[in-house]
Amino acid sequence: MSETPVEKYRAISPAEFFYKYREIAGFSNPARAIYQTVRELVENALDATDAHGIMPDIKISIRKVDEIQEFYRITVEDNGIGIPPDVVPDAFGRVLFSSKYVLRQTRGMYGLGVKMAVLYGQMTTGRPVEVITSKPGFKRIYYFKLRIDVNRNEPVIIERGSWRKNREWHGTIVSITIEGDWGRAKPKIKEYLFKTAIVTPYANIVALTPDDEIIYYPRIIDKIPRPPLEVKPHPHGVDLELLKQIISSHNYTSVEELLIKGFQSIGEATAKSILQQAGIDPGKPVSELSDNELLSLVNTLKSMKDIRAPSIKAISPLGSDVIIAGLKRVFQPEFVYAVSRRPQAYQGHPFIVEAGIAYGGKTPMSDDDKPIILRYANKIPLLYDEGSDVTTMVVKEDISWDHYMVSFPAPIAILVHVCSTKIPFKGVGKESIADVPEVRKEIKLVLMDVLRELKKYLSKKAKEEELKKRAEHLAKYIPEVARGLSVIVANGSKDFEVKLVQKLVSIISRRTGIPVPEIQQVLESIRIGA
Amino acid sequence: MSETPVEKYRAISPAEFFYKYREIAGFSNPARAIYQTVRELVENALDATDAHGIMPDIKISIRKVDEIQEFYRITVEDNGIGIPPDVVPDAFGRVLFSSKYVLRQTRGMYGLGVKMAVLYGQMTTGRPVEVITSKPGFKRIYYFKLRIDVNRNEPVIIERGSWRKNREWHGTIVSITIEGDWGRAKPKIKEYLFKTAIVTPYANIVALTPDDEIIYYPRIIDKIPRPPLEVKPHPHGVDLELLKQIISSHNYTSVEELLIKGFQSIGEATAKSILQQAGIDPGKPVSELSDNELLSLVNTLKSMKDIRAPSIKAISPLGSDVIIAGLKRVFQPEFVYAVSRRPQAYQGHPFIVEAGIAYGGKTPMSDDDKPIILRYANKIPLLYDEGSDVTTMVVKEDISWDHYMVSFPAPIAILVHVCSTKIPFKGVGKESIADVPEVRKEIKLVLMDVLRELKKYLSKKAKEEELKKRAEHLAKYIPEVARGLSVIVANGSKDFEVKLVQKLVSIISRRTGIPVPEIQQVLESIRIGA
Amino acid sequence: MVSAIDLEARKKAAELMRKIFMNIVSEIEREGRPVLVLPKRTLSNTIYDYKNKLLLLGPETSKRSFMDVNEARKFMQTVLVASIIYDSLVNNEYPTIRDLYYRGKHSISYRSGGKEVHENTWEEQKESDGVIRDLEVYLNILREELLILSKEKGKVVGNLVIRSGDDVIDLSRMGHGAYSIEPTPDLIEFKDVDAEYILVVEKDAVFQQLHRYGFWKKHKAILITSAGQPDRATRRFLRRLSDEYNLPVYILADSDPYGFYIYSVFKIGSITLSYESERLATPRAKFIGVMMTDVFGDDIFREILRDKDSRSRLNSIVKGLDKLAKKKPYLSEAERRNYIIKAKQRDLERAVELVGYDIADACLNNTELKSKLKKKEGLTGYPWFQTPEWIRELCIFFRTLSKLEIEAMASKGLKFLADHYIPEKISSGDWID
Amino acid sequence: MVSAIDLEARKKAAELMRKIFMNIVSEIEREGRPVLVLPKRTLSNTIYDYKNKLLLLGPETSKRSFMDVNEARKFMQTVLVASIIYDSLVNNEYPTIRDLYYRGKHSISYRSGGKEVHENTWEEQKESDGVIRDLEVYLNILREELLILSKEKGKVVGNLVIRSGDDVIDLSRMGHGAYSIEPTPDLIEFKDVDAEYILVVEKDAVFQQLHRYGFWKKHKAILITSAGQPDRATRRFLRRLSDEYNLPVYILADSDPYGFYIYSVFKIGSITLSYESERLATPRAKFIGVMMTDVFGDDIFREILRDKDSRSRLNSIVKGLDKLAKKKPYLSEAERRNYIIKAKQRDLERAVELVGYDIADACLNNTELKSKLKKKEGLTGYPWFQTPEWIRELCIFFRTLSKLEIEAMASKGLKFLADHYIPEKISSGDWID
Repeated sequence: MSETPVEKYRAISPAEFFYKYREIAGFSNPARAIYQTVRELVENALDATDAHGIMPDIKISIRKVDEIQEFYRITVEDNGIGIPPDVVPDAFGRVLFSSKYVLRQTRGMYGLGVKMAVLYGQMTTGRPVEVITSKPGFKRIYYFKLRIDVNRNEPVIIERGSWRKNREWHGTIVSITIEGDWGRAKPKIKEYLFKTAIVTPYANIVALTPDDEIIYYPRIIDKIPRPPLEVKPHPHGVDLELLKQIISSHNYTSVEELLIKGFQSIGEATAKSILQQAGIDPGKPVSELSDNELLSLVNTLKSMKDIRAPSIKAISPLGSDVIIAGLKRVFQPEFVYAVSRRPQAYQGHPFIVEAGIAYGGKTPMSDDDKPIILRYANKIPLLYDEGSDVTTMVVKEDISWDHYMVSFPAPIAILVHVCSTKIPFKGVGKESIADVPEVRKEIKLVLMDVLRELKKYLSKKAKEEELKKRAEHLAKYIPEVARGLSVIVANGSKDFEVKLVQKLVSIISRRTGIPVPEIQQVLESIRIGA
Repeated sequence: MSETPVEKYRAISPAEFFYKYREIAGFSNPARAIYQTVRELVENALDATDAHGIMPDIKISIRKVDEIQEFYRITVEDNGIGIPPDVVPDAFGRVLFSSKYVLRQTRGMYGLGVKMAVLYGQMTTGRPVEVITSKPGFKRIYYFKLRIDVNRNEPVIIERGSWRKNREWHGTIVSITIEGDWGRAKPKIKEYLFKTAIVTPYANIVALTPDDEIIYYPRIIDKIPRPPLEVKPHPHGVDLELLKQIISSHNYTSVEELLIKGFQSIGEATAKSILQQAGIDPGKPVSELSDNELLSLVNTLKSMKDIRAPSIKAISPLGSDVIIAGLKRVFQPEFVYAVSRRPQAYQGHPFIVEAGIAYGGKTPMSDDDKPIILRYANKIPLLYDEGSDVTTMVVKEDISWDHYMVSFPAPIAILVHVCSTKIPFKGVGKESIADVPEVRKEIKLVLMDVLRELKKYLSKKAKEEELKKRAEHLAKYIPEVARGLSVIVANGSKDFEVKLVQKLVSIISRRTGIPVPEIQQVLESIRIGA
Repeated sequence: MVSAIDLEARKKAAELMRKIFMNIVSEIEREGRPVLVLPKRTLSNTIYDYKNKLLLLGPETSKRSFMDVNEARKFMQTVLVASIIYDSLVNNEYPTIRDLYYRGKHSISYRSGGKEVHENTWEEQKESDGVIRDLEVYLNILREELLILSKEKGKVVGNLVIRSGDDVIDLSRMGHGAYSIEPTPDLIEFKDVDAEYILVVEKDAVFQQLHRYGFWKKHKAILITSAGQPDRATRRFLRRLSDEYNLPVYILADSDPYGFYIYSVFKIGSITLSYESERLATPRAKFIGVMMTDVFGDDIFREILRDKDSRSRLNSIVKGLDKLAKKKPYLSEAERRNYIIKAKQRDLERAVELVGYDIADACLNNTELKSKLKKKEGLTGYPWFQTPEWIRELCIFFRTLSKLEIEAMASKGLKFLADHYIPEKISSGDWID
Repeated sequence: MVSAIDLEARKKAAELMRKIFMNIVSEIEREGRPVLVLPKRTLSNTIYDYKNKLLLLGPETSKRSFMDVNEARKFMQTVLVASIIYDSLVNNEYPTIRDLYYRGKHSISYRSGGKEVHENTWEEQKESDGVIRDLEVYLNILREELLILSKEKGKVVGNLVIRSGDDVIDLSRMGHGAYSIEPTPDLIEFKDVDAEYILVVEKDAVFQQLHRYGFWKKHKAILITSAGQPDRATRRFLRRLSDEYNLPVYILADSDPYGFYIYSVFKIGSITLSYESERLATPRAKFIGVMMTDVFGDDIFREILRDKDSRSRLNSIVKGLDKLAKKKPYLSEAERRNYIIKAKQRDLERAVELVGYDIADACLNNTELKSKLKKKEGLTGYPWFQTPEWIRELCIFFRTLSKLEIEAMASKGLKFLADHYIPEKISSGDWID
């Protein structure tokens, strides 16, 4: 037997874990890291503004801050609700601390994002994160310089301070310095900002790049989507562990109360019917529920028919006005249309699918087999894995484009937005939506909605053109027919030919209702080649 | 402005986080969950045995335990080193507690696996994990029933006990009950066991499935790969955060001592040269290092040339004997060969590439464009994403198969094993290895090694056959030539034809050295068709 | 320098054209609806006359109104091509259909929405060819009678004296060469024939061999070759010769669906060009070989009939399969092995076209090919192949997936082919009608 | 029934074969090395004789030893095919090359390592055809003289009386039809010719038109068509007729690289079949049209020469480009537009084959096609196309990427073609030699 090591067991902090396995959050290399950092900060900025009814003003700056090394300082400023000063250290310096762990639609990945950026910064450049923030109504502006103690998963405050406000300013400014690869990240970051701009036409977004380029998307609409609200869990989305958590975090006396107060969509009657089916006494104290009873309760909740659909307060669709404004902002299309479907649910999660369509104008030509597809999940653009996204499947398999008078390539862009308290992402990367039948069906229906409108537009346009061409299509053949007939029956006599031309003009006019002068006009323009 | 929600910040425990985002660890649905659970337990069992020089005996049982619901109890027993009873609760009930957070080659994903299975079990079936374990030399066997307190990320001991050993037994038996989808998971689980059996010919593996099928791979070799040992970090793999961790977890007085004792591959001379280059006084107390000095030190360490390659003690290759035995065990090939390359390093991580080849026998026919590819990373079979794996690229792009006398389809399987303290996986799923130049080059070289041997074998075989055929190839045309010439010059006289045959036999024999009887024998077997 | 016969033919054709197109002109002059009404050249308007073994155009007509946007272009094209042909007739030209394409092709330009639009009278010869066909049915005349020439592959030798143009030609005095048939066979006058039958050989090389061997002299035959797919002139020549002298006609072609198809073209014509059939087809033509049963005998077919399922499916299509005369093969097992060629996918598809999908499905036992043929399901085949004799031939083909060229018969010896195979088959009536 | 001429030819050929193969037999009898030595039929052993304008086989030989495993099969095949031909000669058979393939194809079975191995004497006709070619050079005789027949497309009419077989035939008395040339033209005897030149027309349909129009009577010409790519008999017929009566030969073909290639086959032959050239080629043949300069005039070429780079590259290949006589086009701008067809990739590749890559590269200005042609780099073209006249033609082709069919000239009017274009070009010497 060879030398054997002793097993050394140890616990590591969440910060250390994510530091070790940073690829989980997308920080796998300098190019991805800079892209991910911009994204996290922009999405936090939007969540701090539009989710609270504030018209966003977002300023982004990416600057190279070291002459030799590829160190970039990324600063994002918003005019949002700010962060309470007592929360700032944890919000930026403690992994698994977030405002996003509630049942409500938010942007962002697992609530990890900004902390991962801070960790990545301190491991590559050693520079701390800097935060300036103030809430509306506060008299002072607060300033922090922080790093994360990886072993303890605790914020370390390096510097803090505050000053009085001179003007009514509120919002947050975050600066993080990381090692990045701007050259490789640039196209993705620009694509990200472009696609974000489409769904935030109510936001001013300005970005300054290391190449000294200014990217500016001015606000063009004054309407903000309704913000999402936190809701209780829906019975269809429950599992055993979740049920136990609900029980342990509240003081419900009876099982009946647990059901009515702990969940949405359950009233007294429903609660009774559930408990009867699960074989549990409604008055039974929660604490006395056996494991088997809990399991039975979960199964009954999950499979209960006739329950109200999940509340949609928690989700925040863009709305057709916003989508239309967004598409206009970037494509100035000749035709644009958008639709929000009514809410639906899958596995206890409410969701809404919306779509927009842009045709013509500055909309670029699509590929040979499908339109330009702009995919969004909870207002976040999806940039990767288009091929495996359910929207792509619907576009390629479920829609008869011919039927809508569309043949590719065409100057068509479609936008599809799925919003939900839980998006059925495919894979950990969260870059494409899985083929869930309920979602697929809605995407198909919403696309059919917008395409019906497109078809109306296209067929009206086609009809007008067709009418104009009718006269031409008949008149253009008159000279040839007259000449030919004259050759056969009159030795090619020119006089006879002229006579036939006049007769044919008058026949056409009489039979089709096209006025003689219009036919004559075409006739005069005709030239017969050799 | 519409109603806006109040931001509720809260911290969640690692257990709660991974419970919420279980797809990160591969527990995305019941089919994946049962596969992942089997895999985690089998890999822990192997780590507890072969990594400690013990010939593994692994028993796996998957049983359906509920008549209506798809609940499966997965039990895996090993004869390994066991787990100290005081560690058991944390090892199974605390997320981010593991023996795998050291610099040493282990199987498994992020050290999360078994806890995820426990979490998944308690959320779907509510059943606790059961653990029976004893270490070698212990007098008693210990028994635990555990669940995880998700909010606190703490084990909850439901039951515990111990009894005296009747016989010298050591090892661990773990049972977890989860909701699964055996029907869909079955082919993947069988493939996993098959591929695991190939690289563990020194293990007895027996599995009992819900279909009452017994899968049995008996041990066929008594040799175990050298176990991996923990090592210190290599300078090329350092980053700022890691450096700070090394400093804070030890009491090094001077920077020089930090370098020599905190890292592998640094002696006194190297330490001095590093510090000179970084512009730091070797005697400077560690605690007095400024942020800029730390950054400069990291950069110098990372870019330092002429440093000893990373130690390979931490990695554990299979060795050619094990690979050959494994390939024989499943394919009974007519030719088999294997090679372990010498260690190499990428980004401060040592790695070894090994390959084996099996030809003929029961090796199945390959595809039309490549051999059967068996991919392994740190002894774990990679089952998904073959198309994007670097080995597949090498096989398709870097190897001229013609040169090795191979044309597909062919009964050829190649096995490639990459082992390292850090495998450069592509994506979070850890199912394929990325195209890292250093690794690609080694894979190419090792495949060329084994293919050279295959070519020798194939060309020897071909040469023997060629010699035998020479006589045939000349003799077979004699009758036709004799007949034809007789027609032209002798009116087809049979006598003349016979005479020519004799003359031609004797000419061939004289010119080529093939004995007359051998030519005659061929001649007699010839039949001329119509 | 042009023959008197040609001049007369021109005059006749020009008059016909003028007469018919005058109707259109009159309609225009009285401001009516200028419409061309012509028999529909579609499959659905094709009728197979079982009694006379002819394809006929049915009663359906199609109208081309100059008033209809979708038909105006075709109307124009028809007048255009007619005017060029008329012009050629009166100017002693001999256009080919390719010439007509070139002569008629020109651009028509006009302004539309401020832009100059160019349109060509036609783009491809396919288009002008279709219009010429329309004109043939519209005028009820063959294009050859309009003095439209085409390339001509057909050759003939034998005891036959003809007048062509201003010459009288003795086709038994062609030496080793042959007489190449003219593109306008209706202008030929048959002066004297001394033959018992006409043998049509698909392949030129086999024609050369039989000719050189003196076959036609020895067996009192007229020897014709189409050198592959027969062209219109060869078909018309054969039809006239056999009609006017009441001569039996035997077709010798490869034993494969293409050979069968060539026989079919001679005998009936193309189902999509049925309007030609009445004048170009030779309904009395018989397929003398090479038959599948000459190669394999009839054992294979008997075996197919022993299968209950196949038997009942075949019987549901045609009666009398059991009453077929026994057939011995002309080839030995070993010869067969060397001469047979594996059928290709397109042979198979051609065979299904001839005899219909159901028979293929009943006789094929290669499952892979069977599934490939699925797409042909619904094809019913040509009525004249729905006879017990032909079904036997095709069933053997489907079962063996083999074909055989005439050359293979010649390889057995030219004597065999010329003095044994052909005469014996003719004298014993071993052909398919 | 077989002609006396044939019987004599058979006797001569059989004797030659016996004599030559006796050498091999003697070698075997004295137990030496049975080896066939024959001129190499490779490109590298092909010599172009600039003076006589002929392709000749060079001095290299290849050996086929029966002792060599790699050559034994070819040796066997050569003896096999020779024995079948010999057998046919003495038995009055007229095999085709397809017959020879069938007759020689059989299996050779033997036991090897306990298993029965089957090998066929050959698999495809390509194989036996190659062996027949070997035999032709080995015996230094044309296959036609071995009484091997083939299909034959060539036709002829004109003031020409021939003896073929036992008949004397007047080719001016063929009516609207024509005389189809026999496959063994060496056995023809020319009795009487009254013509000033021979016009060879690539396309059968154009031949029919000119014939019908009375062209050959009016212009005292012999009219021949090859109906596409000329076969061997047509080529041999033309060669003999022009040689024996010292008649000029003009080739009329499409104005495209395929038309030029057909001219080239008549004049010189195929570079890969150079052994045929000495007897089948007609070096005096001239390309009368349709020339690119007939279509476009020479403005385009002058423009190319104005480009310094193109000019110097072309001059480095051939001298005298500046001294070319001026050329006026025969087509108007409008006619050109309607008649011209766009060249395809394979036209382009054929053109490069004729004239070489360097000239294509100097004259093409379509960059996309240029890059597609890159793979042809290194092709040097045929020596007989490396003349100023031909380079002008091909340069215009490369620059315009256009082609034109003879039919287009006929479309301008058969009168134009027959009474203007052809006579004018002949009388003014407007051809390419």
